[in-house]
Amino acid sequence: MNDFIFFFNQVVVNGISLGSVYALGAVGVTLIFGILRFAHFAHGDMMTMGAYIAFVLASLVAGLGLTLPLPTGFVVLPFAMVIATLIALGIDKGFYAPLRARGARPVTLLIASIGVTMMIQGLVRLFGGVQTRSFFETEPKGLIRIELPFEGVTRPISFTEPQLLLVIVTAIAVFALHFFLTRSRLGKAMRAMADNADLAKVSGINTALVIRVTWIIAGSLACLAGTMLALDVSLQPALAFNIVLPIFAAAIVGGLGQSYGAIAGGFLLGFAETLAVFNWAVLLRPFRDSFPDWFEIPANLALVQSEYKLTVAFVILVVVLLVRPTGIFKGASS
Amino acid sequence: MSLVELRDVTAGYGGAPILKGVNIAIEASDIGVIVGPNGAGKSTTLKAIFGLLKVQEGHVTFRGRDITNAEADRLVPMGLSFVPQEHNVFTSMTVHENLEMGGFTRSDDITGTLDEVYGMFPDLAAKRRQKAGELSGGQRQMVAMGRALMSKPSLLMLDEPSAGLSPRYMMEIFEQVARINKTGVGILMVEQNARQALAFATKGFVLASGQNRFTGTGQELLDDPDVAKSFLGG
Amino acid sequence: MTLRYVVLFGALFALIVGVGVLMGLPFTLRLLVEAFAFALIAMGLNIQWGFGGLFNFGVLGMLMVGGFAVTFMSYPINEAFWISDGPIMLGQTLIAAAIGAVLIVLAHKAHRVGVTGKLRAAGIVLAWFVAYIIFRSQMDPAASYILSEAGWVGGLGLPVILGWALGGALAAFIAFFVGKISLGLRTDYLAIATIGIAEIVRATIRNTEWLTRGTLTVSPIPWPVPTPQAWQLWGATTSDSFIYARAGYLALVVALVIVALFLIHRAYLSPWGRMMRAIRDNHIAAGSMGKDVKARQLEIFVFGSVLMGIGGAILVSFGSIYDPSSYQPINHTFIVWVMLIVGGAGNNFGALFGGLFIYMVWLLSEPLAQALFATVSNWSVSMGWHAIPDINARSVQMRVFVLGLIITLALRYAPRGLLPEFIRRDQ
Amino acid sequence: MSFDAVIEVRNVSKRFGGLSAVSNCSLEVARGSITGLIGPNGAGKSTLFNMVAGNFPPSEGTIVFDGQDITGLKPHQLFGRGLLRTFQIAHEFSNMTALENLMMVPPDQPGESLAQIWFKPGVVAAREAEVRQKALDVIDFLKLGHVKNELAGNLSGGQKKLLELGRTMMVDAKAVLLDEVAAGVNRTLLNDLAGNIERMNTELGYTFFVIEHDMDLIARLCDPVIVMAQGEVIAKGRMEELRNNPEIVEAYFGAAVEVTP
Repeated sequence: MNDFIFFFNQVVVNGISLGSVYALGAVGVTLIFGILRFAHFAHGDMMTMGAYIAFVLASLVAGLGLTLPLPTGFVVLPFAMVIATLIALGIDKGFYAPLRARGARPVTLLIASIGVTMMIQGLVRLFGGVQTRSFFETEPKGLIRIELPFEGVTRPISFTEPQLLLVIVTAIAVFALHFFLTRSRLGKAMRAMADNADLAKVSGINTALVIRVTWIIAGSLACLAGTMLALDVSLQPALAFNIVLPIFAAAIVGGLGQSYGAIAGGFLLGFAETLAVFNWAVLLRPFRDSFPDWFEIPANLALVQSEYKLTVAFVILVVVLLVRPTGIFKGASS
Repeated sequence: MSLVELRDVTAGYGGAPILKGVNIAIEASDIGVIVGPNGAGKSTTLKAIFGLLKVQEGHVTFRGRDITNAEADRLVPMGLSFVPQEHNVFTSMTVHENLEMGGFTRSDDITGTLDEVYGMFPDLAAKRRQKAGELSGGQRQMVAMGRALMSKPSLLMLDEPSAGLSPRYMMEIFEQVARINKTGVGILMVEQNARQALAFATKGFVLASGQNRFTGTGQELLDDPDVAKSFLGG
Repeated sequence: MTLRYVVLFGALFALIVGVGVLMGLPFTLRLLVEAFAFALIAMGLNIQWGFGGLFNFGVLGMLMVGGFAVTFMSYPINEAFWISDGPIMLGQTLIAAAIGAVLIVLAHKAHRVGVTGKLRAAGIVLAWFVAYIIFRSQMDPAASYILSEAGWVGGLGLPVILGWALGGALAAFIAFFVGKISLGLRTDYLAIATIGIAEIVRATIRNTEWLTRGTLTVSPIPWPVPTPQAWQLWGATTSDSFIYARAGYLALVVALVIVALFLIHRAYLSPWGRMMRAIRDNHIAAGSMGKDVKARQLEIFVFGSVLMGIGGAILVSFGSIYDPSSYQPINHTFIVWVMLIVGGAGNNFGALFGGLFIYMVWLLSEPLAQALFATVSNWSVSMGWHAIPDINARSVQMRVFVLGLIITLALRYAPRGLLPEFIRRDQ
Repeated sequence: MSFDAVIEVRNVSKRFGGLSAVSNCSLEVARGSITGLIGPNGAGKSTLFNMVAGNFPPSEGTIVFDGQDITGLKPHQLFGRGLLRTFQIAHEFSNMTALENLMMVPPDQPGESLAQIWFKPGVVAAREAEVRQKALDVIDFLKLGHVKNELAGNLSGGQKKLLELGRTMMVDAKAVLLDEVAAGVNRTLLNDLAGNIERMNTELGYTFFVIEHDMDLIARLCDPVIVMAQGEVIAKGRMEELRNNPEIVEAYFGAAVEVTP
């Protein structure tokens, strides 16, 4: 039983946390692709930037000496999301909108987003320094342990407070997005434009407004995802750049342009990664008495070594692209 | 004052112009039909009115107001509506949502208009929760027309509404168009099936190579042996 | 138009002379060697993107492969490995891999014996899984044995030039499979797929310690020309020895770049280039005009990758150290894109110019930014405020920002680059 | 004439998803003929054309070209057998000059192999001179001499169409599929185009299979004419005969609809 709790803590908790971050990022990527028809490569760094904004705000609040029931980094999130959104709108106006106005091909916008990636990376390191930081330098990181009332169970189910918050806000964000897209006028206009931009225009939908809304949602979700990731692990300049590829993989696996596909893709990849590096020998040990004597359980039965954790996402991506290029849910084509 | 008027419009996608000085005028009571061989600039004319490509010379007016190169999100509230030939429904959205998108620019209650449209196309009322992409070609065309009517237009422009439809649906669409016209909506449409279209047009425009070739009432054009010889296949 | 070439390359020459005067000859020679290596890499990307319209975000992978090839080829032989059981175990691993490969091929051919559809797909998945298990069962013990007995495999002790050639060949080999898998994809998917494959290559090279020493790094890697130490043995002073050695290296690299440029440009001006541009412009029409679009795109992808592999090998030999951890997308993929976009995609001289110019900007901006930051910091202190912390670490990030700004500005104001692709008119 | 058919379409069907675009079509194109294919929009003409041209395979049935089964072959393979096509919307290579557009066509040019370029420049140059001369001849034939150095993307619609036709003249084609050559071409240029097609047919022996909406052009060039409607072949004959057949006229041109405005 203890071994199964170990499995739960290792795989389920980590899979959900990682999947949530991937899902939040992939939704932003997929929305931008749906509306603007280009792969916004700078999305990962918008996440990092959001986390740094939250960090600065949290430091300011901590400087006031307030004690809060929740992690300070979490409390300041709404303000950080507003700032990140404004920056996202500025980036679009400064770098992407002029190219769109010229009728540039999507690939030109993709290259431009590389430029934006580099600018954000440069600025984050310039102002934030290159060292790893923690949101929990001045306050403890809450750990939640649930002891199970069974006999012989000594190991508790455990996860951290940021992980719990991450799952909660992801659920809220996903539901909010769902209601926005299916119920609100603007949300429907967004879906309409993602479906058929020309017809949306013909219907009198203000496409410039829809583009702005897209950046507002994508920017705030990026800030949310980045901050939650930084709360869960730690804050460093390469925070999200390292996971931008799994995020793209999640968006593509889910079908580019499909919001629900992106969420599914995010969780799929999150679990695939944690399952792939999990040492399955742990689950065999309780049964060691029932195996014949000559059978020795190997010390490590992980499918891939943990160094290759990130490559799991790419292998899945490549296989999906080969077998079903439109993604598991049918994706939009450009 | 005409409902919509094109004066010497020259337009194209950059590079060589496709329309070279086209003149068209439609009253609110008219069913105007543009016919002509492929590449004559028929669809381009509609797109030029709707600001979907650049008018290089000439003017487009709507009820006397200059709307040359105005954006669609300004034109729809003014009372213009356009049904493109292809890709004219939101395939991933339900029939109902498609219609809602047609009424996007309106700030008043759209339920009345929704009921009218469903009354006009009873087929759609039964399929209102179905995705538009799952419908047949004829039903899609109805969704497209219904969407265009949701903005309560005073000018409805249709680009080859009968393209790819079986004769039954074609007749139905034409009858609906005539009925819509009777409610005081001016019609301007492009048609490949020139004979049927001209038969019920009050104004016909034959374009060729981006220029007006013949203009007259539908019947005049049908009776004109020159028109018949060149464009109606004898 | 000719004037533009003269002015730009003239300005570049003036810049080099200026750097030489200010920064000294050894630094300038080092800069030029690396700049020419990057120019070669940019020319490779130009073949792929400029001629063929193929988006490759995996430049880094090709550079790493090239670097590995020259390390393996030219590093001295590790006796401890060859006298151990390592070679035998690796041989067994190879056999295991071959068995796995046969299984996979058989599973793919199952439709010949009537197994089709989902059953065949399941068979293929199973075959891959079994092949992977078989391979790992031999690979893992071999890897840990070699690590404990010999440290790592070591090199072959062969001439460096052969290592460069192997770098090109190995990059071509990998590009062939990458291309087979991904060239049918749309541009944006291709971008993600190539970067994904490059990351797999990076993770593999970093973690196969028995073969590459991973994060422990390999050095010193020999040079193809006499090293400073060799010149010192022959009696040159320390400072002179660096100049002689680097000048020798530079001469070799420049000669290589000139030969490559000549061959590539000749190909570009010939029917081959015409065909490739046609495929880039409109692959549907090119297909209906009898051109084998898929095969040709694969050809161009492999051709470009060869130059990247060689370029990566040159950089590693010159630095004399192979450090798999030092490879970063910004320094090894994105910068090459900046070079090509700024220089002019589709123009070989544009790629050459962009490669040289952007690398110089990249390298020179480091001391410039440091000087700038030091000044600001001193001023801050003199005003009674704090000094800027970690000036060196922060200031180098300035150049990443500048590079990003350059590429976005270029896309906006000179989308065809400083030396745009030219139109070939018949006389 | 069926004993010498260049193209034979046998019981071909094509479905996209649930929609049947072409159902059980059979037709033949005789050697040396200019065969027309007409029908209302959505009749399945383009789908049929694309299957013959190898753009996608039929769901059922076979396509035979010059006595050999070509079902499912790719366009570049069909090109090698002498079956060429033009496109309704001209597919020019827009960033290349008109002359280059023609010169890229001939197959197996030695200059398309890197090894030959680098090691046998003489062979490459000799062949290139021949190809250039051939392209210049075609340019003259089409009276495009004044735009030979213009980028193809900057040509007018009609000139692009001529260029497409010219590309088919760069090789010895057994049959050429013309997809709406008249679309977007003005009358004067259309006359040139039709004249060129006639000359290619009579002087050079080309077989043409033509989709067209322009009835004048069909009447002038094509014999026989095949009529498709709703995915099926409904008639075949000379244009005059078809025009006098009330059933055909109704299916294609449509009967006047009795709608009172």
